[in-house]
Amino acid sequence: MGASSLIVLIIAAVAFSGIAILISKVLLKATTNKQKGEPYECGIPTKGKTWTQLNVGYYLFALIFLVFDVELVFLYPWAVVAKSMGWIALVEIVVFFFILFMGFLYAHKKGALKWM
Amino acid sequence: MWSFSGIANNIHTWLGEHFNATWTMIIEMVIAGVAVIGLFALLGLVLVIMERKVSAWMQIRLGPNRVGPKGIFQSLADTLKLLVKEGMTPDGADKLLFNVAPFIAMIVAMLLLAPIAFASNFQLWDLNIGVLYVSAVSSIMVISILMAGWASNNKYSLMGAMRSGAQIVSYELSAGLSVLAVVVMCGSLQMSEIIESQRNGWWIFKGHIPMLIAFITFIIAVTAETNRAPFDLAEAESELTAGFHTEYSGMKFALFFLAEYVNVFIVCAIGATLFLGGWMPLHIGNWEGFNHAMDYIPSSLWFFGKTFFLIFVIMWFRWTFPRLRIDQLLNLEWKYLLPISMINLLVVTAMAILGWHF
Amino acid sequence: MFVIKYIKEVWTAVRSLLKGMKRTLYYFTHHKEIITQQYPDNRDTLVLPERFKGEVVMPHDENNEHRCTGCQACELACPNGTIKVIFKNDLTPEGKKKKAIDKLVYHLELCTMCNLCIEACPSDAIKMAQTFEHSVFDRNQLTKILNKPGSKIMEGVE
Amino acid sequence: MTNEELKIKLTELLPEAILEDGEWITANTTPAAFLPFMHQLRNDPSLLMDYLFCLTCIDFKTHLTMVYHLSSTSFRHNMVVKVKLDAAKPEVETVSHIWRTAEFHEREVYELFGVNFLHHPDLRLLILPDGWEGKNPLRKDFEDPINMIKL
Amino acid sequence: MYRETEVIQDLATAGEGDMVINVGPQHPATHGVLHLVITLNGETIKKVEPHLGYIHRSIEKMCESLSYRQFIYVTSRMDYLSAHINNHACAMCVEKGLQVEVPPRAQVIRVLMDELTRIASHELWWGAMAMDLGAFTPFFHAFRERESINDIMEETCGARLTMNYMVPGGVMHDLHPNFQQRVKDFLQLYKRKIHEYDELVTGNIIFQNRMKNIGVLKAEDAISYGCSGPTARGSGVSSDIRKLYPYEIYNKLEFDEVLETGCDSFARYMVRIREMQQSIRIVEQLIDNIPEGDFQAKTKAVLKLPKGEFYTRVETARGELGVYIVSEGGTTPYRIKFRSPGFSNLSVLDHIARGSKIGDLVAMMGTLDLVIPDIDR
Repeated sequence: MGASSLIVLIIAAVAFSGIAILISKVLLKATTNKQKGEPYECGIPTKGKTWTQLNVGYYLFALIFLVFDVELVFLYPWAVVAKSMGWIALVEIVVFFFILFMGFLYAHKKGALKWM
Repeated sequence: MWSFSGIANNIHTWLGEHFNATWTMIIEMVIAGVAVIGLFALLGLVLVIMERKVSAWMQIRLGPNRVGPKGIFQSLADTLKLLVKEGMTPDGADKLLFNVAPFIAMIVAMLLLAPIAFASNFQLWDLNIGVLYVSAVSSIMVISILMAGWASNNKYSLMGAMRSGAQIVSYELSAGLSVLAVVVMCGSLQMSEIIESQRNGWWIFKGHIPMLIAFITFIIAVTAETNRAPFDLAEAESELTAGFHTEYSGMKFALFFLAEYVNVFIVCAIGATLFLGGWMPLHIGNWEGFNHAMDYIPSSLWFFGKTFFLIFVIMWFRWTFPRLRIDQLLNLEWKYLLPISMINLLVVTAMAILGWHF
Repeated sequence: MFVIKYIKEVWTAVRSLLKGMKRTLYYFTHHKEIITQQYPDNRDTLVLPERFKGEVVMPHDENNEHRCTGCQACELACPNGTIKVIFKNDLTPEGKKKKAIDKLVYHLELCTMCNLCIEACPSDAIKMAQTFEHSVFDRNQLTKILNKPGSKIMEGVE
Repeated sequence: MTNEELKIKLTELLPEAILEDGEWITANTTPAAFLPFMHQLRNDPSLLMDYLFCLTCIDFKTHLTMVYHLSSTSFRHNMVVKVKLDAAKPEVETVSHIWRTAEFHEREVYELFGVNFLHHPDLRLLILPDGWEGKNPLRKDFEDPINMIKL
Repeated sequence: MYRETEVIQDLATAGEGDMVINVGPQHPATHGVLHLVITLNGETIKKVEPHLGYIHRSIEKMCESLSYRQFIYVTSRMDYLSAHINNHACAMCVEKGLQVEVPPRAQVIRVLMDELTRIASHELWWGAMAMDLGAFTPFFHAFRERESINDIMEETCGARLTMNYMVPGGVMHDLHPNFQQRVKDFLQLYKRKIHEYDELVTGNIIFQNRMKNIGVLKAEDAISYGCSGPTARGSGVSSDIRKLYPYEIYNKLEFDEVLETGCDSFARYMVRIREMQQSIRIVEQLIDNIPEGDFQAKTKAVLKLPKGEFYTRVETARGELGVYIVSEGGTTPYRIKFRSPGFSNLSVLDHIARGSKIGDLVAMMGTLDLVIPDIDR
C-alpha cells in the first residue's frame, strides 16, 4: 500500500483508542470527590512538589547515548554496502569502532557509566 | 493454495472492476484500517490469555479456567471490566499530556505494524529502509512513557518514567547493533529482501555462532525495550507500585497495557523476520521431500509460529527471573551487551566478506 | 586474561539463568504437578479434618435434647465474651421450679476458635463443627442461638 | 559469670544499688545514678553488657518502674536493671547512645507510658496517631470508652 | 491516621533535589501496613523513617484483662507466621510461674510443632522475598511445601494459621494418628524439591547481584540494635536461644546454629535457607521418637501465678521473642511485655538502607523478614 498506510495506521490507532475511551465514558457515570483526585502515594497525601528538580543520574547516559546513536545511524548505510565493498569496509569500521571504543573507555574510566 | 496474498489480490481485482481508482484506494484503506484494528484487538486478547496461562503453568497452578472453555474468554472478560471502569485523570495532573500519552503509545505500536511481513507478499508497506524505520519509530515509545510519568504528578510515576527513559535509550544501541549483523549479511534494509535472503536457510543457522550471539543480544535488548520483566523497572511493582502508569485507570490503562503487548508481538515479529526467516518455511539442505512437506504449511502459519515462540521465550524470562536493579540494568547494557555486540558485528562483517556462511 | 575472565563471567551468569529456565520449563510441561484445588467445585469431596475448628455447635439428639446444664463454664472461659447463657425457670414433673437454659447465645463474629469453651465444658454439651463458609450479608446473622427451640436437657446430665 | 560473681561485681560498681535474687540478678537504682551505672555495665571489661534485649516500663500506680534486660554476647550472662520513676513526672536519661535499639523502644515507652527520656535524639510518637493527646494507653488509669470493650 | 506533621518535618530536613516519598501503608512490598517515609536523592536513599501503629491493637493492654489461660490465644495474632512459637513462649512463661513440669511427650510435640512452624514461616518468607525482587514463580513453589505443613497443622491442631494448640502444662489435644505419616511425607516432598530453591533463586546471577554486598549490617551494629534471629546470625552474631539458653528438649537435640559472616542481605538469606534444613534435621530426629505418656500436665481450672516477675525467651522464626509477665498474685497478669523480634529488627532498617538504591530497600525489607503485626503488636 505504500506510504499511505502510515496515515491509515495513525487514523486507526487514534480511532481505536478514541472509541474505546468514548465507550467507557458512555458506559458509566463518574463521580468525583477530593480524595479521588489525589495522586496515589500508598494512601498518604503527597507532601511537597512532584515537579521539582531531581537527581536522576541519567543525564550523562543521555549524552553518551547520543554519541552512540549517531554512530549507529552512520552504520546503517555502511552495513548495506559492507559485503560488496569487501575488506576496505572492515578496515574502515575497525578504525571507526576503535575511536568509538576509546571514547567509551574514557567515559567508563571517568565514571560516567555509574548510576549516581 | 490458500494464502493471505491471494485474498488481498482478489479483493484488489474485484474492487478494480467495480469502482474507479480513487474509491478503490479509499476502500482498501478502510479495509486495511479495520483489519489492523482487528489484529490489534485480537493480539491483545490472545497475548493476555497466553501470558496468564504460561505464568499459571510455570507456577504450578491452573490459571484462568472459568470464562469459556479452559478460560479462553478470560481476557475478553477483563476487557469488558476495564471498559466499565472509570478512566480518571488526577486533579494535579497535566491534563493534556496525561490524556495524550496513551494515544502516542498506541500510534507507535500501530505504526510499527507497517513493515512487518505477515505472510508471503502480504505486507502493508515494504519500504526499502524497513529495519531503520522500525528502530526509528520504536524509539518514540519512550516519549509516551515519559509523558505519562511526568504528567501524572505522582512521584512513583516520575521515577518510573525516568528509569524507563534511561533504559530504553540504552538498550536501543545493542538492539540496533545486533540487527545490523543481519543487515551486513544480506546487504539490504528491506524486509522482503531480508526474508528472501533466507530462502536457503535462516540466518540463525547460516551465520554460525556470531549470529546466535546477535540473536541472543537482540532478544535481551528487546525484552528491555518493551519494559518486560526482568527489565520492568519502569513498572517495578514492588518498588514503585506501578511505575509510570500508577495513575492510569480504566481504558487509558488498558491502552498502555495493549500497547505493551502489541510491542512485544512486534519486536518478536521483527526478531522472527531477521533471524528466523519470517514466513520462510524450514528448509534443510537438499532434503527434497522434507522441504516440500514444509512448503505445504502456509507461510502465515510459519510467521505466527515463530513469532509466538519468541513471545513465549520472553514470557518465559518474565516468569523465571527476578528484576534487575537500575544500575545493574545499565551495567548489563554498557559493560556486557554493547561491547559484545560491537565485537560481534566486526566478526560478522569479516564472515560476510570471507563468505563464511552458507 | 581479562578477556578470559570476562567470558567466564558471562558464561556462569548465562548458565545460572538457564538452570532457572529449565526448572520453569519443567513445570510448564508437567501439568501433573499442578497443586491448586478448584474450591467451589470440589465442595462435595472436600473433607476437613475432624478437629478443624469452624464454629461452636451444640449437638442435639433425636428427642431434641442437649447436654447443656447452663453452668456457664464456657462463658467464663471465653476470652472474647463470645458466649452468653440466658436462663429461664422450668417446671419439673413434680411441679418444682428448676433453672434451665433458655438461650445459649453465640457470637460467631467475635469467636477466635480457640477451643477454650469446649475444653471447659464439663458435660460435653458443645463441640466444634467443621463448617468454614461463614460469610453472610448481614452481621446479625452471625449471632446464633445454639440450643434448638423447645429443646430440653438430656436425662441424667448434671 | 555466674549470678553470684555478678552480684559481687555489681556491689563494687554501685554500692547503693539494691540487688534482688531471682533467675537473673536485678539491680534497683535511682534516676540520678542510672546513666553512669549503665555506662559501666556496657563498658566494664568483665561485664560487657552489650545486648539490651528488652526495655519496658511497668505502671505500679504509685510509681513507674523502667526495666532494662541486659545480656552480654561475649560472656552470656544476663541481668536486669530497674529504675523507679515518679508517676507524676516520669523522667529518665536515655540510653539510646549506649544501645541503639533503645531509641525505638524508648519511643514506644514514651508514648505508651509517658516517660520522658532526656536527651533522646528523636522523641516523637511512633505508634499512636499524630496529635494524640491525653493519657498514655498502657498506664493503669487509662480509659477509652469507645475502643475498649469491657467484658 | 497519618502523621501529617511528621511528614512535613521530614520534608523540612530534606535538602536540594531531595524527594520525600511514602512507601506504605498500601504498598506491595511492605507486606502489611508498614509505613516508611523515605528521603530520596534521585534513586539513592538518604533516610528511612518507619511510622508504625496502623494495626496496633495493644495486645499488652488486652492481656491485662484476660486470665492466664485466655491470654495465650491473643498472642497468635502477633507474629501470625510463627503463631505456635508465640503460644509456646506464653505457655512456658505461665508454667515457669506455676512451676509445672511438662510431660516429656508434650515437650516433644511442642518442639516438633515449633520446628514445622519455623519451616512454614521461612517458606513463606522465601517466596515473598523472591516476589519483592520481581520473581513471582517461587512464591507459588514455596506455597506447595508450606501448604503441606498447614495440612499437618490443620489435622492435629484444628487450624491452619492461628493454631491455639499450646495450653499451660502441655498441648490441647494429643497428636493425630496420621501425624507421623504426614510429617514423613512432607520430609520426602521437601527433600525432593529443595534443589529447586537453588536453581530458581539462590544460584540465579541476577538474584545474587541483588543481594550481595547490599544492606551490610556489621556484627557490632547488629548487637547494638538488638537484632536477633537470622538477622543477627547473618552478621555472625550467635543469637540462637535454642542453643544459648535451651528450653524444652533443645539441649538433647543435635542441630547446628546457623551462622554466616557475610553481614549482607545474601548472608541473611542463606541463614534462613540453611535454618530450614536444620529444622528438618530436628524433625527427623524427633518424628520416630515421640515418647508415650500424657500430653498435658494436670493444672488447676483457674490459674494463679505467684507474685513476681517471669521472663521467658524463645526463638521464633524471626528471632528472639521475650515474654515478660509481672504478676501481683491474681488470676490475670498485672503487666505483660512482649519483646518482639520484628520491632528491634525494623529499627536497623534506616541504618542499613542509607546510601543504597530504592530497589535495594525492598530486598533489605525482604531479608529482615518483617511481619507487621509482630512489630505493632
